[in-house]
Amino acid sequence: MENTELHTGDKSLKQLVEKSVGVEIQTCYQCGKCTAGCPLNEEMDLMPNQILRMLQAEYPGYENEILTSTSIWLCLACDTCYSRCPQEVKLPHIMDFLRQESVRQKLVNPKAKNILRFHRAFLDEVERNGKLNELGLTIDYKLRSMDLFQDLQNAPSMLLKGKLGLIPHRVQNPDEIKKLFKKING
Amino acid sequence: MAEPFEPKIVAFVCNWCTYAGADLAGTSRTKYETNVRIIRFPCTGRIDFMLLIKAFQNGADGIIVSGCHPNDCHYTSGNFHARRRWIVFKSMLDFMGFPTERITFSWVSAAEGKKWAELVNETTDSVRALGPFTEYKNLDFTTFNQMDHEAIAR
Amino acid sequence: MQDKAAELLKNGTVNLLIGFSEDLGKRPVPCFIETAEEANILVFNQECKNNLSVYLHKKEVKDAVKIGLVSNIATLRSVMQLLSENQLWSLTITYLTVNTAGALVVLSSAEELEAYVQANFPTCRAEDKEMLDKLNAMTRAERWAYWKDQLSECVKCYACRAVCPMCYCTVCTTECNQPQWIKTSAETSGNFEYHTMRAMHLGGRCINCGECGRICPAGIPVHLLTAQMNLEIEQEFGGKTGWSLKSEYAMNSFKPGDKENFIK
Amino acid sequence: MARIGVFICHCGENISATIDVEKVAKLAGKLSGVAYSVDYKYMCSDPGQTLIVDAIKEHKLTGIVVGACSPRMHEGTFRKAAEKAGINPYFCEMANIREHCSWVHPKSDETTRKALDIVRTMVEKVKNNTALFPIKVPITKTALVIGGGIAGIQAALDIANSGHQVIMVEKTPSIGGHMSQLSETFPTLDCSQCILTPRMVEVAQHPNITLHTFATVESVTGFIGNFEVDIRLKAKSVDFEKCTGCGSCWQKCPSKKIPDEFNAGMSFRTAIYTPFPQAVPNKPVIDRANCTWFTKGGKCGVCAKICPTGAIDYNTEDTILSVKVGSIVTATGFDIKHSDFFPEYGYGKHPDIIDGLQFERLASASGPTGGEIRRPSDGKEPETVVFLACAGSRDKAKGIEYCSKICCMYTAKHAMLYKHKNHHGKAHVFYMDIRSAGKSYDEFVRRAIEEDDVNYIRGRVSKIYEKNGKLMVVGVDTLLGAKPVTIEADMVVLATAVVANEDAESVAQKLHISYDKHKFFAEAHPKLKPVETNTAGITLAGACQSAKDIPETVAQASAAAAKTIILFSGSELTREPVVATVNRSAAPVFTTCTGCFLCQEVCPYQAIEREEIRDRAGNLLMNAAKVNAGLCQGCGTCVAMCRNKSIDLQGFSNQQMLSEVMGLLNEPF
Amino acid sequence: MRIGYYPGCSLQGSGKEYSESLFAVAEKCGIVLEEINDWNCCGASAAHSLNHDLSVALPARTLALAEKQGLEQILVPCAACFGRLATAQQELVSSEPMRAKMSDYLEMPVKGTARILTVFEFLQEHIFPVADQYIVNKLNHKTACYYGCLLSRPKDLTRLEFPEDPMEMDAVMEMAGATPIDWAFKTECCGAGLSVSRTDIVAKLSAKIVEDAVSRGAESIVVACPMCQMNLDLRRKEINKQMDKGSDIPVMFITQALGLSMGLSADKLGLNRHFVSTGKVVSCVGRKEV
Repeated sequence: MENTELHTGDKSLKQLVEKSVGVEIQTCYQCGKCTAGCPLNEEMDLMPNQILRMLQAEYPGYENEILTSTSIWLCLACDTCYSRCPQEVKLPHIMDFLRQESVRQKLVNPKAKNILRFHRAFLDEVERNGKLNELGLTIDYKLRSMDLFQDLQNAPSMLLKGKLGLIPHRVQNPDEIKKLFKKING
Repeated sequence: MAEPFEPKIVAFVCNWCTYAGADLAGTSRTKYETNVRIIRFPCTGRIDFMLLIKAFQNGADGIIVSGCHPNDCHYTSGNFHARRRWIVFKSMLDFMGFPTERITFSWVSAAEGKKWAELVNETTDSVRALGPFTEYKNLDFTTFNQMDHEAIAR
Repeated sequence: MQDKAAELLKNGTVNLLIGFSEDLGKRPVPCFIETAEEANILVFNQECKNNLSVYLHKKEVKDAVKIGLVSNIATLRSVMQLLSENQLWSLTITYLTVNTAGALVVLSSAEELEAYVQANFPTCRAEDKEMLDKLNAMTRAERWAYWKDQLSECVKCYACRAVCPMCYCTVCTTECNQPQWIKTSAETSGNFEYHTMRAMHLGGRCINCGECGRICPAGIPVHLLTAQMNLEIEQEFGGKTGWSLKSEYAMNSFKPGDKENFIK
Repeated sequence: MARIGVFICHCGENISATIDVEKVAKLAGKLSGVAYSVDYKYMCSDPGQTLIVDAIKEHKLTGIVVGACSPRMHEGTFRKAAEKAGINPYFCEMANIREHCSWVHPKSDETTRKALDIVRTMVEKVKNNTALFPIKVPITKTALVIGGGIAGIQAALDIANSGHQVIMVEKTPSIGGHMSQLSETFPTLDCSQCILTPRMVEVAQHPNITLHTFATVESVTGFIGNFEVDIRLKAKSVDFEKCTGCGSCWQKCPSKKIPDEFNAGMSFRTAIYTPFPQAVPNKPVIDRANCTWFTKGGKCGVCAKICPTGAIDYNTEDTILSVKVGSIVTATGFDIKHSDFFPEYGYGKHPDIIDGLQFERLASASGPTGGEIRRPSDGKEPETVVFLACAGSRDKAKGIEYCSKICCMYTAKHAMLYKHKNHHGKAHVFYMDIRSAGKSYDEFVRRAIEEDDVNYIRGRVSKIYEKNGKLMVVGVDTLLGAKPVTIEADMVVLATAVVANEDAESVAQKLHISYDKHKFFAEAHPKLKPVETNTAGITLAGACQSAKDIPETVAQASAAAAKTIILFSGSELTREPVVATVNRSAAPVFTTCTGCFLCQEVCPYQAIEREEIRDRAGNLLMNAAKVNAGLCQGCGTCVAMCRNKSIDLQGFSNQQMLSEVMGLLNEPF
Repeated sequence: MRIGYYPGCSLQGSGKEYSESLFAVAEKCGIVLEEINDWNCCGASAAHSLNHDLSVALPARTLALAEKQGLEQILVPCAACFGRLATAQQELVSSEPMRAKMSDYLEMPVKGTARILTVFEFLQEHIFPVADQYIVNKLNHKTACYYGCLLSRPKDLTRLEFPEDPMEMDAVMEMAGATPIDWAFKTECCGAGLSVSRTDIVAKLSAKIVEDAVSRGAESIVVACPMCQMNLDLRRKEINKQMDKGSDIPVMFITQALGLSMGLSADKLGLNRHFVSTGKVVSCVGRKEV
């Protein structure tokens, strides 16, 4: 998997997935077991097996529909689908790729923006300190999501219980991590 | 050369797959080059490497060896044994400096008349490009230094 | 070793002992001993390179049935290979050798033999390796020229065959005249034919003792052909010659997954 | 000195259109050893053949080459002609100048030259041909049938009814196999035992059938027509001569808690037992692994005390019975996966998640519930039953990619049976595809859906778990836009995958027949030899080859029987003489074979044997390879393997092949 | 044999008591854990969601450091961290190009050959053999062992014998004198990944889990993942809203439970850091059999 070097070019989304994730989309025979077992199937707008089917079919418009879906963001990578898939399709990896592709093509579903914000906040926090500090993360995320009150009621008690350190943990040389991020994000 | 060189190519094939494949090419009237002559064996397993040497010694410019695809052997495993034999034989010849590209190995099934025709054409073209197989004849007639120059020149 | 040999001959464990003695030129040469008294002429040193196992095919030796064999590791290896090819069944052999520590080792059963050989298994001889690398580094045309040059010297004296413990066929392909497989005359093409045939028949069986090359009056390094074969076969299919008592001959077995990138 | 005749055929226009046949015939006539050469419009026609016959006689020809079509076409025809003319048919060779020349090349000198080359090549070959004679192999006209299921039963009866002797070996105490466990059979819903038991009895009473139950095949040697088989007769501990099958022993046997194989583990049996009431033979054996007498060393002995005829004998031992048979029908059947094979369905820890065979027993009148569908856990009538097709089948992750074929049909049957017995119950079937391609099969499935109102849901089930006494079946309906559905069931029936018996591999190795990666036995050709195996004389019947339903199994069994009867129809077996031979000569040489036996490994048919050559005094002089003409199929791999050319292949000898090469490449003019 | 230790961020924050109890138990059994010097965050779900290379690079750095430190096995208690490290390792080991690429990114060599221990494997191999001599209390109560996703799946990483019905924690709890119940949601996902961004979903998923455990008579839930613990504990208010009647069933780390049975103080084990009181479990120490 080396999706960072990926250039869409004239490749279809299906081909991109197969190249970067190294799975054969065609092996899925649509038994739906992934959907049946998915803990989030009630929340999803596109079911896992539907996404695979759409990739297989390659009808015009489907690529957009997939990349703008909330499902790809809701996937928790809990591996339930993959561990039960009779055809051993690595769905979680496909979802990872679709997320990244959806960001790259700026097609992220508004409903999923918060999830993306959280991930971004998370990575920025890591980029800053090399380690994650939940307090920093929470505050950062709140600011991004502008949803200031959700969760804040927990913060004080967490502090009390010593679950939120006020002094952030750091790696010895944070620049080293920053450099790493730079290299990878190019 | 005045007229273009027409190589002599001998094909060692098994009776059940490739020979039948060549028959199919015939019944479906698929046209191909006239340079190949077929010798029929019951199985690729029967093909003695000595016969290949003999063929070259007696003036063949190229050789095709072909039989059933893996797992299709009429005798279950003859082609597997043959495959091993060719792996070793090929590297043997290569080590002795023999131009192994003059031997083409292939699997052609009884259903692959078309593949047979293509195989014959491709092989004929490539051997034609290689030119007449003089090295072997030269073994007995030219002097070494001459030979060396030729060899290194090529 | 002399004492041990004498003992074996005396107590009848061995009727005939094949070993080395020094000739006037002080080179060790093969010798055949039938009585304990003669045992004192035995020598064994680094110079004892001959692969004496070749004599095990001789009628006189076979008649003696109980054989003592003074062996270097190569000799032991070839015996292993021969046993795996169902040869020597009529003989009971006692092997005398000297281990790396310089101590005398006596092996009186095939199992002991196998254990010892596997414990002291030799690697490809350095000088051979060197030559092979040199040859493999050449262009193919150069190799062709090299072998042509070499083989044109061959006079088909068949010394290489005579000295080879693996060449035990009662009638060799070269003698088959119905049909005549190998040109009898010593033309280079015929020589090429003969040596290709020999290498193919020995590949995966030869134990690289190098006797054939050493013996060649024309100084042709024929042993390199089989040495190369063995390397290729070992890489491609695994298994070592003269390693085990049960046949692991690469050329009469196969794996469905053997490479076929060269097959159209 | 060879006198070869060459006969060039025009094949109407087929050959003469692109090849100058007259020229070929003319030049061929000049070849050394050719005494006569001619071309003719249709060599295969009667006048054509007469022409050949006359020529052979008139010109005293020693061999002929017919330049015409492919030998795969007319070799037989012309060899007959040669024979008719009084020469050995194997002195006739075909030069294929049609398929390999006239049809694939344009009219040109080149094409004509190639035709001549082909003819010359064959002339050189035929010069080196030798007279060959078909190999006659005697036949022991007794068949061995391994397995006493419906496949074995059908094959045995067919062979026996043709008047030949049959020996049947069955490893369990009774014949009947899986079919005897079934309740009703699709697509007619007739009772399985009602149609099977008469056949079982017929086998037992048939004068031509010797039945060995509680027996296994120990070893098989020999070859077609001449197999020697050792059969292990397991110690029954009961003397069938004395036993009347009165049953008092198994009524009184104290160890009563042994899971009953026949009822798929849903009831118990005793240590001395017959598998089921209609068992054939209906006499008990002692299951020593579970009998107190054997486990507790001589304690108990109740059955011996109770037996009115004194038939019980604890001291009997396994015995080996050696028999000679001419052919073997392999009908060893199949097994199924059980519910413990499914992690996502609870590793079999829920008693109410059962497999298909268990459902059969529940539905069967002779079953543990007397035919009432009650769930194993509490004996309640299930109100909702979920059936899972493709349980384990078509599941690469579980190592079973193939379709088990029978599940679609028996699942429909199960759903139906359930609905018929529990009218108010609800039946759901999770399926991926419905495969009902068989005579009135699809109608049957439709009936389940339309008349019996079975709810078919297209999708797989991801998980089953138990919650307050219900089984929560978590699945999906892919026909409703992939709607997740969870069904609260009282019982779940898994249509588990059909798999090979666990001893399949060892059986195959004893018989020297090949098997696929799933341990199902391999047929000789997937289309044209679906019943034969690679070992001549051994045939396959039933599910040991691949998953099959009853009609298919019976059909194949009869086919296997037919193959056997054909083999037995003659007193001897005639085979093409294209076989390998190891040279032999007078003492002291005996043979050039050095007895390295490296050839043994390459032979796919175990046709190469060791011969010990001894002198008059009986001293072993040498070991040499010897080809068993009965087993050899003539591939010639051993020939190419042999370093000193001690093995040769008749019809494709070294001399012949080399002559072809030489002849082909050395043009006389 | 040295045992390396990778705490991961949560075990320094919300999951503090996990590391506290782990160390307490290890210490009790005389086992030393060597923390990897200057380890960094594994990237969690964020990294693999947004940037594959990053999701390998972050764990790779830690693995490289561990190699530098000469650690041949590393204990990674946090399920999420384990998942990421193990996945990254798989890619490193299976692909030479990937190794090269990462070494280049990190400017230090990385092989990824160290053995990464799940907390289960650690308990199995290092605590089990010696445990019984330290166990003094019986935690007489019914407990539901909750494994979650990342410690059960995928099985080629977690190496569980029964990935759909694991028994590793159950065995530990039995050793601690408790009675593990057989329940259906052992390996269901609690939704941790969305804990902050979609608390609503997380509450729903977690509710199912708590409900099933309670309905089967469990008096405690035992976990081995800080995410699961935080969700089921910290989010209990939201969770209770999703259930017909709420529950105050405590959610402990396996190491806390084990610690209790070894007679370690609630304080030492961080049992006071929970939102849902763990008093019940503490009190059932020495209670008569259930």
